[in-house]
Amino acid sequence: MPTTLSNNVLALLPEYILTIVGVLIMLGEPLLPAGRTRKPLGWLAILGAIAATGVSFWQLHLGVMNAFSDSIRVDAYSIFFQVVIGAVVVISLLASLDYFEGNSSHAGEYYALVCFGAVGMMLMSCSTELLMVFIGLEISSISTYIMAGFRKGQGTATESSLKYFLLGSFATAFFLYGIALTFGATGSTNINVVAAALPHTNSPVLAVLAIAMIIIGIGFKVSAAPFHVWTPDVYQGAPPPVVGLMSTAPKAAAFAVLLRILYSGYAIDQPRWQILMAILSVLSMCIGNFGALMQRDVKRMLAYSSIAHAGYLIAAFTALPADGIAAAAFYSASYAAMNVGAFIVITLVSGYSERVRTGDDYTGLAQEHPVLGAAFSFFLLSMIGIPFTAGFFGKFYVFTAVMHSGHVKLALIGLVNSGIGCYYYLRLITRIYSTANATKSSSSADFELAAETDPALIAAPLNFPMPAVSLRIPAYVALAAAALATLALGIAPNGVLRMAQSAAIATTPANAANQITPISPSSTLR
Amino acid sequence: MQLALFIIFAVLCVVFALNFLFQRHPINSALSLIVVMMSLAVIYWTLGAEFLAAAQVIVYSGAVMVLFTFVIMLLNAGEEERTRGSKIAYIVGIPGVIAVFALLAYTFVHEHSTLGMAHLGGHLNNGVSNLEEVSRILFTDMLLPFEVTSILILVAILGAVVLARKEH
Amino acid sequence: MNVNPIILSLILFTPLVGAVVLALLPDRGRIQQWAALIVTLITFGMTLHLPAHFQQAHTTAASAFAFEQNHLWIASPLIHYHLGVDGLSMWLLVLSGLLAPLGVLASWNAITSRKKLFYTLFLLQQVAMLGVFASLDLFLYYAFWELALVPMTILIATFGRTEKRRHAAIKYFLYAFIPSAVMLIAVIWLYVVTGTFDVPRLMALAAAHAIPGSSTAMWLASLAFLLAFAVKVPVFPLHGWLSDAVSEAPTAAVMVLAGKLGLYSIVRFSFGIFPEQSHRIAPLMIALGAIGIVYGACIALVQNDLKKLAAYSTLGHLGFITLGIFTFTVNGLDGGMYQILNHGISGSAMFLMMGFLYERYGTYDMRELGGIAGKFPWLVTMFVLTALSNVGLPMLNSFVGEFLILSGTAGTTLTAHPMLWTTIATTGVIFSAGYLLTMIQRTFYADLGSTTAEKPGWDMCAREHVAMWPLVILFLVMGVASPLFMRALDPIGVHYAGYTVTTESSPIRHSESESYSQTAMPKPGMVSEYASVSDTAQHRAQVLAAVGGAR
Amino acid sequence: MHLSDFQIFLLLTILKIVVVLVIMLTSVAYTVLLERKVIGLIQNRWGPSRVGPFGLLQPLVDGIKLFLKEDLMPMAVERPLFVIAPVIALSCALVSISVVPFGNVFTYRGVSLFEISDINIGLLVILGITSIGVYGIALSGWSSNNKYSLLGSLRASAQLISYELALGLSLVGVVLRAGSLRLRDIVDSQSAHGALSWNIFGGPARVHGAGGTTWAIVGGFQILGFFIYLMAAYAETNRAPFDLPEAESELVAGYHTEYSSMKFAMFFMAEYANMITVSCVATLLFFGGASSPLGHLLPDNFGGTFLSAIFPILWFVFKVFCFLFLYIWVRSTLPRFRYDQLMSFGWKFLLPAAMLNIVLTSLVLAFHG
Amino acid sequence: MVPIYYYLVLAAILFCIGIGSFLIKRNIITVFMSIELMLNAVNLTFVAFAHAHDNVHGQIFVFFVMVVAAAEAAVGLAIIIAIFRTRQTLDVDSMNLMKN
Repeated sequence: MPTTLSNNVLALLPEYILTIVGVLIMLGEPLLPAGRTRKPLGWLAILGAIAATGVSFWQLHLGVMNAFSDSIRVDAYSIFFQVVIGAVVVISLLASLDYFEGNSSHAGEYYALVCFGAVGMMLMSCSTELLMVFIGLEISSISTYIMAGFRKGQGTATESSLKYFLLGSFATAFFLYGIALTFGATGSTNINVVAAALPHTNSPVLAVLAIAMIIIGIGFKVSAAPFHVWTPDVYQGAPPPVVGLMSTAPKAAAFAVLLRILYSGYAIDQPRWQILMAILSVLSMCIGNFGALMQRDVKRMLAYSSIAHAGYLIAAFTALPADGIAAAAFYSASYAAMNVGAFIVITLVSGYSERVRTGDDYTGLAQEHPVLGAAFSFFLLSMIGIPFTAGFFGKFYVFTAVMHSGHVKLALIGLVNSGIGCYYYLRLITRIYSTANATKSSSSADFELAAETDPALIAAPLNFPMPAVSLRIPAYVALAAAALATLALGIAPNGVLRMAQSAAIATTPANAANQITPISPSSTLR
Repeated sequence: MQLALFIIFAVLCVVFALNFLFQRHPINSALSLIVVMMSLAVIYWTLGAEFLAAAQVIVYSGAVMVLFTFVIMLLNAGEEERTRGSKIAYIVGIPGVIAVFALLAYTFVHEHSTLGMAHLGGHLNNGVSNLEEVSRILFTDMLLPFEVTSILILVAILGAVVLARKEH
Repeated sequence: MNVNPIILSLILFTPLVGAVVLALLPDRGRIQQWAALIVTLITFGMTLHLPAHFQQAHTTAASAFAFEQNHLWIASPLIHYHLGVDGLSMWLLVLSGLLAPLGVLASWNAITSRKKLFYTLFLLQQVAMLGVFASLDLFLYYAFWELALVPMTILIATFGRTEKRRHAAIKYFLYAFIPSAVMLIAVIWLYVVTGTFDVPRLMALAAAHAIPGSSTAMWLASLAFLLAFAVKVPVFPLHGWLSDAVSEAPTAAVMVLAGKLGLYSIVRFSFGIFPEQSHRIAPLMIALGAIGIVYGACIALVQNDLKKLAAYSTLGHLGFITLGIFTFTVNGLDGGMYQILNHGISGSAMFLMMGFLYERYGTYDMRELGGIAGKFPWLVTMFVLTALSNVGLPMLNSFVGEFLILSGTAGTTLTAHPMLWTTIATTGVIFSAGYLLTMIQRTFYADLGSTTAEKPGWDMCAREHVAMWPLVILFLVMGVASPLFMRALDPIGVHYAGYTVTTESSPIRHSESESYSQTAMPKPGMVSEYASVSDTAQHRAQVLAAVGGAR
Repeated sequence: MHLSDFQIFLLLTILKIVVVLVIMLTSVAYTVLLERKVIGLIQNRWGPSRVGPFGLLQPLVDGIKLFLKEDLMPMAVERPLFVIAPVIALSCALVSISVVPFGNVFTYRGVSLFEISDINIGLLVILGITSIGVYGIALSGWSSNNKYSLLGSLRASAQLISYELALGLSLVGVVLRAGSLRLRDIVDSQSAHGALSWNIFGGPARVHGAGGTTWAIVGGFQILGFFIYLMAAYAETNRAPFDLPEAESELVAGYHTEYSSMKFAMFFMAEYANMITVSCVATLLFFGGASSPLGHLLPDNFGGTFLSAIFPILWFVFKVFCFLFLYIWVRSTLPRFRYDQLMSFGWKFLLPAAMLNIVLTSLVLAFHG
Repeated sequence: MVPIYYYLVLAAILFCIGIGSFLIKRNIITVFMSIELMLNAVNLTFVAFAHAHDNVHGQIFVFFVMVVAAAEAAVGLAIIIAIFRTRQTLDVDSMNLMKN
């Protein structure tokens, strides 16, 4: 019962569940005979993730919990991100159940890695101790590095894993340097203590440098330009369900961390980091959108698009605390919904060996698979920001927050960018809905292209049997869930919005909360 | 005494770090790095972090870098070539690096008065050991990170096994 | 049972539910067609409820809008699900309701494959259009406004006539989307300074000069609005997407492609929320409208392709309407609004007829047609009637609108040379008669064309009669019994025309004319100037102070 | 001449280093002889017997031979690394002895005489230096540019890394008991009751406490830890039965195939120096170091100041000698492991066993003080 | 007595050499090693600050960084081995399968 259990147990209950499930899967993997299906382990992971998400949601009733000598703070804010992460994990697991089936001899480890990675991300979102943040970040990063290279027979996959790994670790060093400077400026690595100590610090310049370093480090993780160089290659090479996961959940966690560090730790320096974030935002939006315009490969295009979306999200950092946090939280949820959905479609369309890669290959998708075509278009439309989708409301909310703090120029750049950005999404949508060109045999063309980009595919092109569609019901369930979430966040965002707003209030420092109230007529008119 | 130690080992660090940078053969780079790490261990010791000094030797020089040399030997990595890409890196990288360094150094020099001086062994030492304090905090304030690290290591083991194992 | 409070929601949701049902129904035989027809007919039936009960609802409702429905949708930011209609939007709803079944009938045989996709998107398109006309919340309106782009784009991309369809679709989307994105900034800005998305409230604030923004900001916001609308109309220099989209889009889509949405939005939002700025920019818009008339007509004269001709003729007609509404005279406004409806009907009829021709001969090229007048009397009769309606023959519908617009233009005080513009516009009428009659001549009366000689063709079948007769009847009814419709439109015209008129002669109050004269026409660079100003906290404080003062 | 404390410290330290080095190198030489003799005896032959009485001068002659031989440098080697590798190996082997306390505390002007330095993380220093020793082997194999050498050194590195874990973990029990990483403290913690209080053993002893004299359980019961340590240490020193890196039959001679003369001698000496270090550590950690097994049966100041300083050293040397003998005995008795056996033994048996040992020890300590 | 900032500047030098070699080096393993160098520089910063603040937390942070670096090294080298198996090269510039 809540009253009898200590906070140390209650606060981290979701993480405990996922850890236990991960360990169970690890133990189960060697027990299953070599040729047998790993699906039971997958289902176990899904159940665990659902349980963790549910428990995390339930924690909302327990109020704010501090645990482990204040290194953990479970409040509406952390729960919001944990639920997002949990949901993404559940959906990605559903989508990958059949993906690795028969293709990989160690699918069990994949499920375990997902669980552990989720633990890391959840810890990131609820930690107030930078050391804990760092370790959570590393857990999530390392597990995603591994997952990115899971199809190690393919040259592109290992390459993607390598690039992700090298640049991720590089970023980690910057992040750590930032923490070190924070420690130097304040003598502590606990965000609350840092916030309290900053006004009296003797070395404010160190603090500013620390912010810059931390922003660079996290900027890499969330693939904000100019720290985005890894993103296209990694997204292109990694297995699509993994990309769906790693482009959303770790990003949400990283944003959770960044929001917490900046808004509650470095609240006093907001004028300084706000400028940095504005620059980062503009760069990300522009580079993301213009980069995406030039891509042929769909995953690569979505990689650039994710850079652009990171830019929109970062724009929220220029807003006033309550607005900005709520907007960023909401946007990360909506981005998670649509991006995971898009990558589930790619998973289903391209299969394990990924012979469907470029936009050309998607021509006529709507004729062959009307559901997949419609779903893909829907997600892409959401990314454009068409009303009644998550993407639109997210963007709207972010830019309302931005305008609310008076940064009209930034909002203008952002929305014009989203206007430009619609071109490449639309190009794909129109391809999906046009009829496949009858003269070229689709599969052979795809194969040539795949061979051109991936020599490893020539060696064993047809060894991977495509599972029949009927076998992939879990993936379709996941797809439906993602689509529903995208729609729901666009049409009835009230619940999530309220959660995001309470999350924002939970993490804004008390003095700021008095000055700022959420966007509403009362605040603007009185 | 401390200044002498610092100067000797700082110079060692920098020289071998530069050697690391300019050596073409990975194994030479690795060895230079080991020297840097060992020198850092001494510097840690002069700053009163003897536990870290030992850990630095055991973990970094004794485990991590052994792993590196091991892999270099296993894969028989040869000398690296200077390619077009690296020229670009020179042109773009070096000014950037100098800028970063200038920024950092400026900040530190600017703040030097607030940072104070270092004493051999430090206040932490008090003639005995700060091991006790380190371990106490490790098992009280920092208990959770300590425990969670086990998950990290588990993940790393899992990953190493998954990635390095040959597919049947 | 009194359905007045929910009728608008019913109208909106019927096609939406229909679209879902269609998506679930199998794509076999004619199931999709029939289902779509039934849904659109039901919707049309319901829209007819509006004019039937408009007076009654209007007198009972306190506000200027009838059939209002207002629910809280999202608490923060404060967004309402607010529907309601006035005369203009009511008639536009009815018009959209009417055109939908006709569109289905037009596509009956034209669309042979992927029918499910077609009709689902068609219904979604209708939802979006109805939503645009019925929304009274700026956010809701914007949502529908942008949503309207999507089904149309996919329709063009999928069912376009030639290989250029994807190009045309993307062009259409980009043209409309980017200005809309800028408009969103203005929408958000309005919300930030006023704290509401509610259109009636915003209009009231505007009327009281109580929108707290600097005049530069207001100018930029109004321009953002106007630009988005003008592209959608399209007004003369912004019509780049029109001819491609029109010539690619299938008949049913092209019937609703241009005109209504943009013009309605100008009248409702540009005039409603930015009356002063609209007045200031009126001379430019009048000029553009007039140029558009002549330009469209001239280009149309030299076209060989029927669809292209129709596209430029559309441009001309829309220029007419732009001209009319920006005169800010009662006549001009009434005529303009009336002409929006007329153009919806006449233009659609034109496209329908062209679609029928295309079904028979598979071409829009006038050089290949010709010589079928004798063979198919019904076809030619209907076509000629439609063309005459478009030309603006007295007794037919367009005449009323065009006449009112011309008289309004002649009477406007917003431009220095009203008679010049009137003359130019009148020339346009003559031009339009020229190219339309040439078209009739070339298509039906000249020597037998290559295609018409080859393919047998047929006279109008029952389905086509069913599709055309309502329109033809409306030509006559609207031409003869215009007060029937005008009764609902007139108050709006009077309202806008009378907005700033303190004395009949001057539309701009003297007290304000001075400050206006200081506010020059905005330069392109002003966007950034404004933004940099607004970046400062000082500016924000000013805005807030102004807001506080306003309350 | 008047010397300051610091100068005394410096002089004495240098003196200690020189003395310890000389003793160490001599013992290395004679350990070799001992090995040859013992193995000879076990194999029913004489061993070296020609040079000097019982072949006692054999090591000297061997040394001279190695010293005077031509120093061959193969063409294809990586010269600097080839030269530096044996240096690393030998110096690491020799340095680790510097923290070992050979006898009881016996100070002259604040400088403890029977150990070179008394560092509060002495155990970690030994572990650290041992782990650095890997480089000697790894680099020698790689720089030789010879596939047998490379294979040998790869094997050796892998083996060393693997067994270092078990080795380190096996010592945790001892550290837990002593509550310190200083070797002197660890020795002190097991010197109260003679052999009974040694970490390896344990049993009832009379304890003089505040509440009078009572019987209590003393000692560490670290016999599991000890055996794990022993096995891991054998592997660490590449000694039989874990001497795969230099398996003559498979790899010619492993990593030092290409070495000759002094450089070879360095490896040779390093191996035996390592053996001595390992024996020292085993003595210190599990067998009470320099303390007598008799405990208080002999009075503390038995034999006056001088003898009471010498006796512990003798005890220490005796214990170390026993371990060295054990080394040789094992070598001559047990066959060599296969490589996969070696690895699975290390990872699947030693490591879990070491962890078990830690868990058990901490449980006992938690519940029993 | 040495000013703390000496240590910090030393750390900055090492960190920047790390960045530089990350960018310049062409062998994957060396690139990876430059990250280790950067981490070491950060560690030195931590230790120096811990000394300046007389606060042992900084040292604990370093301890964790070491653990993490070790874990990272294990995974990273596994990745490098995997890539060597498929590509037979360790040159960073040849990691360009995905450039369009």
